[in-house]
Amino acid sequence: MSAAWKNLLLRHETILGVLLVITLIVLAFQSDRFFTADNLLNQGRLMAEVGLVALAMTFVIVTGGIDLSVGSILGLVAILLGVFWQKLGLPLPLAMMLGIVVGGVAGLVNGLIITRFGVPPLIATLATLALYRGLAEGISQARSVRGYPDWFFMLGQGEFLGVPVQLWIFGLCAVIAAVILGLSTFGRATYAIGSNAVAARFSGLSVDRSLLLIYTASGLIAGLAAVIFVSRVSTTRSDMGTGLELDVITAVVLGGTSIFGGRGTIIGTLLGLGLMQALKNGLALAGVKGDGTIVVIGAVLIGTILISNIFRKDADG
Amino acid sequence: MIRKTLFAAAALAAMAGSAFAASAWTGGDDLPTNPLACDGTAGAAAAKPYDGGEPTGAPDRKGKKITVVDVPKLIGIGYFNATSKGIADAAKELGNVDAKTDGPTQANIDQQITFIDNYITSGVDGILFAANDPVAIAPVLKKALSKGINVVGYDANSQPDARQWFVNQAEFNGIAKAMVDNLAKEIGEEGAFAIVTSTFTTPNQARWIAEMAAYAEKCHPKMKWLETVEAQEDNVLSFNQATTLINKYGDELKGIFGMTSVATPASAEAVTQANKCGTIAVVGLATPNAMKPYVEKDCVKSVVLWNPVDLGYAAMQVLRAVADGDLKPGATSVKAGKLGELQVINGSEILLGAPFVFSKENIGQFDF
Amino acid sequence: MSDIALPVRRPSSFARLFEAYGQEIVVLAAIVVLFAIVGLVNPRFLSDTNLTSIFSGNAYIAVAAIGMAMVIISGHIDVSVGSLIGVLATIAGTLAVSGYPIWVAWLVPVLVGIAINTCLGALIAYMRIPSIVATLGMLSILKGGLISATGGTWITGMPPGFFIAQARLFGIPSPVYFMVVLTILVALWMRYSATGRSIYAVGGNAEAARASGLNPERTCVLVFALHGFFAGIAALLFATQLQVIQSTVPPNLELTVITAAVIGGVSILGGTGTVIGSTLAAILFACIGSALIFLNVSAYWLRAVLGLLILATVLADMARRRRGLSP
Amino acid sequence: MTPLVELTGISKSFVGVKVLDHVDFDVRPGEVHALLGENGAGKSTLIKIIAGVHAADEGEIRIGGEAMKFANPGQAVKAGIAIVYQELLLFPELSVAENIFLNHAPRTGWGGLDWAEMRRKARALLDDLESHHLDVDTKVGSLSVANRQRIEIAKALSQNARVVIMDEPTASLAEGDVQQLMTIIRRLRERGVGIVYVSHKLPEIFALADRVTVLRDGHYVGTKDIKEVTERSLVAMMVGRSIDQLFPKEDAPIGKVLLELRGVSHGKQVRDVSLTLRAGEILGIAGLVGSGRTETALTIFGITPATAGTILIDGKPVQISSPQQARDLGIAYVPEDRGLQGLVRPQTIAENISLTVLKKLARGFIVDRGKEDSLARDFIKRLGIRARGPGQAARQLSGGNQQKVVLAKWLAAEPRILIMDEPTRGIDVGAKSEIHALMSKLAQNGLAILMISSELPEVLGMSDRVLVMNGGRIVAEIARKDATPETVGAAMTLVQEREAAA
Repeated sequence: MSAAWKNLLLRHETILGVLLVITLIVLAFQSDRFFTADNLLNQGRLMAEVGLVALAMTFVIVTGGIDLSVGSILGLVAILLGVFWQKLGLPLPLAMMLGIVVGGVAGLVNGLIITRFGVPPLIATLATLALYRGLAEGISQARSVRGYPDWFFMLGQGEFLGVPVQLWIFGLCAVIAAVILGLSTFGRATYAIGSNAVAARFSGLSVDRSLLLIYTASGLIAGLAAVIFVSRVSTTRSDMGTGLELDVITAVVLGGTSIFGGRGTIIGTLLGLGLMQALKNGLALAGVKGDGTIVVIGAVLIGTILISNIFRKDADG
Repeated sequence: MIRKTLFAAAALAAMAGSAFAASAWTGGDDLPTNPLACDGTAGAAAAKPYDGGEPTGAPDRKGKKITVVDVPKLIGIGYFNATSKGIADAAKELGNVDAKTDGPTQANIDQQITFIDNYITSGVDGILFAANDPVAIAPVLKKALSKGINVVGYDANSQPDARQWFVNQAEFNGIAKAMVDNLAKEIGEEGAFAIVTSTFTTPNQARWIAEMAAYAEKCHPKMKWLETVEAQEDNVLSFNQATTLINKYGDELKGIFGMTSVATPASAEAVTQANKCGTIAVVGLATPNAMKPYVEKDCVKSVVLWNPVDLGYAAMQVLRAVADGDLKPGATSVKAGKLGELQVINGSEILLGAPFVFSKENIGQFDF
Repeated sequence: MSDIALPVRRPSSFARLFEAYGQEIVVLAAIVVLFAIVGLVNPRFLSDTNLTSIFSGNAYIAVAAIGMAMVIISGHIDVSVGSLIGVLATIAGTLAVSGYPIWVAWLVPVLVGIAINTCLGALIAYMRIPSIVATLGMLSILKGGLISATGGTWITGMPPGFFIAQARLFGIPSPVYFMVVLTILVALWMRYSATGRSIYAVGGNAEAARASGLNPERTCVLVFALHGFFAGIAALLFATQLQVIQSTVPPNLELTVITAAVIGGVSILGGTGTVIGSTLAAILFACIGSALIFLNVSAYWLRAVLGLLILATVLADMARRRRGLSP
Repeated sequence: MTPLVELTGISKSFVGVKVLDHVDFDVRPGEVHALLGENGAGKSTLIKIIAGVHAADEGEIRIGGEAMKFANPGQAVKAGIAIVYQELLLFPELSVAENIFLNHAPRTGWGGLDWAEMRRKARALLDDLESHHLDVDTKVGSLSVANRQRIEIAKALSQNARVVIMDEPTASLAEGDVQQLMTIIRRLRERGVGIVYVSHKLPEIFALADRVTVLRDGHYVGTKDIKEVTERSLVAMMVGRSIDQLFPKEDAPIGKVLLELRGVSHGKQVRDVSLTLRAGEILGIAGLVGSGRTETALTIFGITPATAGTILIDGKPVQISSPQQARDLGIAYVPEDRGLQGLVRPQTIAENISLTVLKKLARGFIVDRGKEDSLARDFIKRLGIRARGPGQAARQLSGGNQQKVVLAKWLAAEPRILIMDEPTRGIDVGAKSEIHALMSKLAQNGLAILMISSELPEVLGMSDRVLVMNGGRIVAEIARKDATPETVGAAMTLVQEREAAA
């Protein structure tokens, strides 16, 4: 077996892919309702928001950073969407755009705190996690906004060619993200920054600008996810997206992105997402309760990274 | 450029914030209120036609064994443990129901929706739910109906057309009246009080607070509301918040409303540890077991609650009746096992009864 | 050439103190200012009952933050501490209710905390799993496992002697003693003992520490074991504060504990910080929580204000460090 | 006389690759034993085996005549072996005294640390090393490299080391500090300490060593008394071939002025620097570490933009406030710290080389992998980079080849002005001469090269002109024909003495 083949086989993504296939087979045997197009599409609908945010989070973690504030940004944008539309009387499409823009601004603020003041991303976004959620609560005054027009629900509840609309959006974003991270100059710069930010800067890459862009994108995507979320659940509440960041980070890390930066792929993140959602859904269908599922996901997270570490140790020597 | 954007965003946020008018008491919602008469005479409730939904293509389940899943707002708190127990009791009694409870560990709409969605796929015959958000949960419940699943709510309602029936533990205005009347009795018509709630976004609590504000204004206009604080569903935080209220207002504070089964015992504990038993009254919603130590020590005189075990029991009975085809739109009452005949109100709601006030005399008889 | 004695610049003692304990001083100053302002607005804020509740009601956070500070100083992080405290509190309550002697109910959770976190530390040290990943997994396992095991039933009816956190000595509640004594002991230990210094060394530069004959893996396991000990004590204070134990995971506790450690000056990059800072920060949080109610800050905006304050502290710290860098 | 440490027949393999093959080595009391070899020859592995970091697969280690096996570095320390690493392993947040006594601090009766004793002993050790100016309570993070090295040596002495291993101790020291270090080493030798001295710098070895052992590709080549060898014969032993000229600067036509600095300043590190650099010229900058050499380069390269003065390219004033701008103006900078500033070590050779020209390699915004690959292949051939291929990770290469990758990265950007900061630091002799040859060729092709180096022979051998910096200023300009170790050295130290006297 050639070294290249061996390398490919021992990649985290390959291990994860095999694990995912095994999981799918086992779960399919556990419940005959699991492996149906209907169920799988529906699971896609449910994971679209986490998935979208995970795409941007992959970039963030590849640079060696982290963004804990995404769940709060989602809540803030959801609230503002409702407020812009209902209280300020803006047309709904404009309110949607504005909401997403606010998400981008929130991400930009994260980026500015991190690049301009040199605050470690974990701390910076820990602070904005509280701040953005607080703004959402303060602005909403705990009121929810309801009664959106029917066309708006197309985004979160509708279908296009038999596939949930948000799955199309997610798929499109995933392809774009995969191309950018894997093939583009910007992706290259992202990896270089995550592996060695100083060397990247000394090579004439604009490190700060790249980081700003990535954190802004993370906010924008969280904003987009918020709009889809509101459309899916037909209402706006300030506690939306609570704890989202942990799900997202779990998926990304499960997907083989190194928390220290420099390593990770969109394919890996997609596999990680798939495995997580398959476990949640499949175990529920197989009769395991929600709390048991949480335990399994935690164990799978540790186990996968452990296996991957052991293989990598062998490969590196 | 960046600065301008930020400034614009801040301005926009401020505008948005001020766009909301403040309601009477912090923590209430902005839906219309319907306070009961001060003397307790029942208002003339206009008879409403059935406004619930109907499952499509439901098979004939009469007398057949059915699987039912109960998805409460969250699992792991005393209140929903009690409803879950009631559901299990009823299932056992009926003998032809296979019921289980499963749900999120935090009161999170998204997770609750995911749970229900998974159970629809797994092919249950009936779903019982307590909604974290009446609107957000509607699409997934409608989906359940469209798959021929019987859907019945309890504790916290959804939009009426998204489920068949809702078992109402007590009407909001009824709870509000019981709470405010009991506190007024203890602290007098001019006493000042504060509220400890879970979060301002929890629909039931927000509804109660709004109804309480309306009722107090109508019937006890001189009572003084001081402040509402949030304490999640967290024991120690509730205790700390209540303690801070006691410290802040000193002698001015005469009473505390606990709006959740977590906040009420924690507030009682705070009063006990501050040695204010007898000077600060605690009235609230709570389960009897958690309140026994305080009621027995005379620190808390009245605990308002329906019996959540009965609530779960009734919900299960109603679901069985619907599945059997015994409860049809337009019915005015339903048989609910040991609870007897329950009344239908508001078109598609089934009333459990008037809220129950636990006191030192009767609290020992309950164990949940 | 070495005859020329170079003048040694000896900075003033305050400058030295500030260099060594800058963040601690900032946090302490924030507490003092807060007390002054809120005390002026509403003197009841300074009443002994309120001070007592500020200090004792949140002491468990400070105790947990001691362990967290050590973990972060050693270059790791633990996001599972909230779940661990929930599990340990439940164990304590269950044992007490089941009729075991009270000292067993006190001791076992601490031992279990040490055991669980020792495993966690071993996983991180010897299996090379990044601590955030390992503890993220542990968070799920503990949280899910707790609910599976207990179904979320509340625990009541513990024997009266169990409530250690409600005991008072000279009018001061016992949690305050726990907080103060543990903080001072650990601060001294970290500052002056060989093992304590090795934690800073490992967190500052693990490879260098290894080459100096220290054993970073063992240090990591030790730190997590100690962290488990403090989580156990925190769980005891948490469990015995009230008559009822909620056998669930306290929401967002891990974030509060991490934030306390970090605001207290413990660098997330490892190698710096003190537990005095983390305890002061925990007290600051308790003060802010109480002060916002006293200042009639609209409850809706409470969390936003808290977030702003955290951000301000972090930025002030960054500014101070920058100034420290340039000569 | 029994050797302090004696190794016989030591072999060691990593993942099937033999890095040491039956190597013998010994250190006697009171001698400096130099260990020589190109990078990858196995020097680091050998000293790590002595220090107990690695265990040998085969062979025997005797300490003071007794066979020993070290399971960890701690045991080696106990046996009296201390190592001063190339990358100094100190803890920036701990004080000087703590760093010295980490892990073996004096204890009080009840087991706590005896801080007073620790500070007193640290003081005594530092005084012994003529380092009276170091305060034992300062945090190490604020000290210079030379001072940190003294602390490492003090640390070794504090452990009663009988054998001190020094891995490239002068790699990051300026000339003056090197002299002081040598004084310290000679003093240790007088006390009977055995010293293992690993260095690439032949003059130092001739100045210090008593014996020298040469390794090549993991094989033991031989141990010689220093009096038996010459520079040339040592190099021949190391590379297995003879190198005729170490610093082969060839004449190149000097063209027009490409870069000019007029009164450029940045903070206190760069003060009023004026210089000109012409096409085809190699301009050497000599000076001590901290004299402002690297800082000037960083200012030209836009990392620390100038706060005063003008930079002119082709006679036109330009603003350079970021490395991107510098690159776009045709300036390249091969940095001092290869590992930190030069390479993205986990990435492949191709990915490293393409970093500066990503935009040019891209079709639209997608990187053209084919072009990238052929670019890397081209440079691997042109610069003689010894690697499996463009897909090999940069971290797996030897120091010299890593440096070539960094150089390739910047040559890919087709610069007209090349700044090279310590171009051959920590590189073996063979690769060093290759890089020097490359520099000559580049100059001949019309590139203007600004070279910063701490090695005087390199500065003298390669430069057309030499600038000497001190205290952020240029204090002397010396033409090639006048540049001798004496003139340049005098310019560097004269000022220092003047400042010290002031």
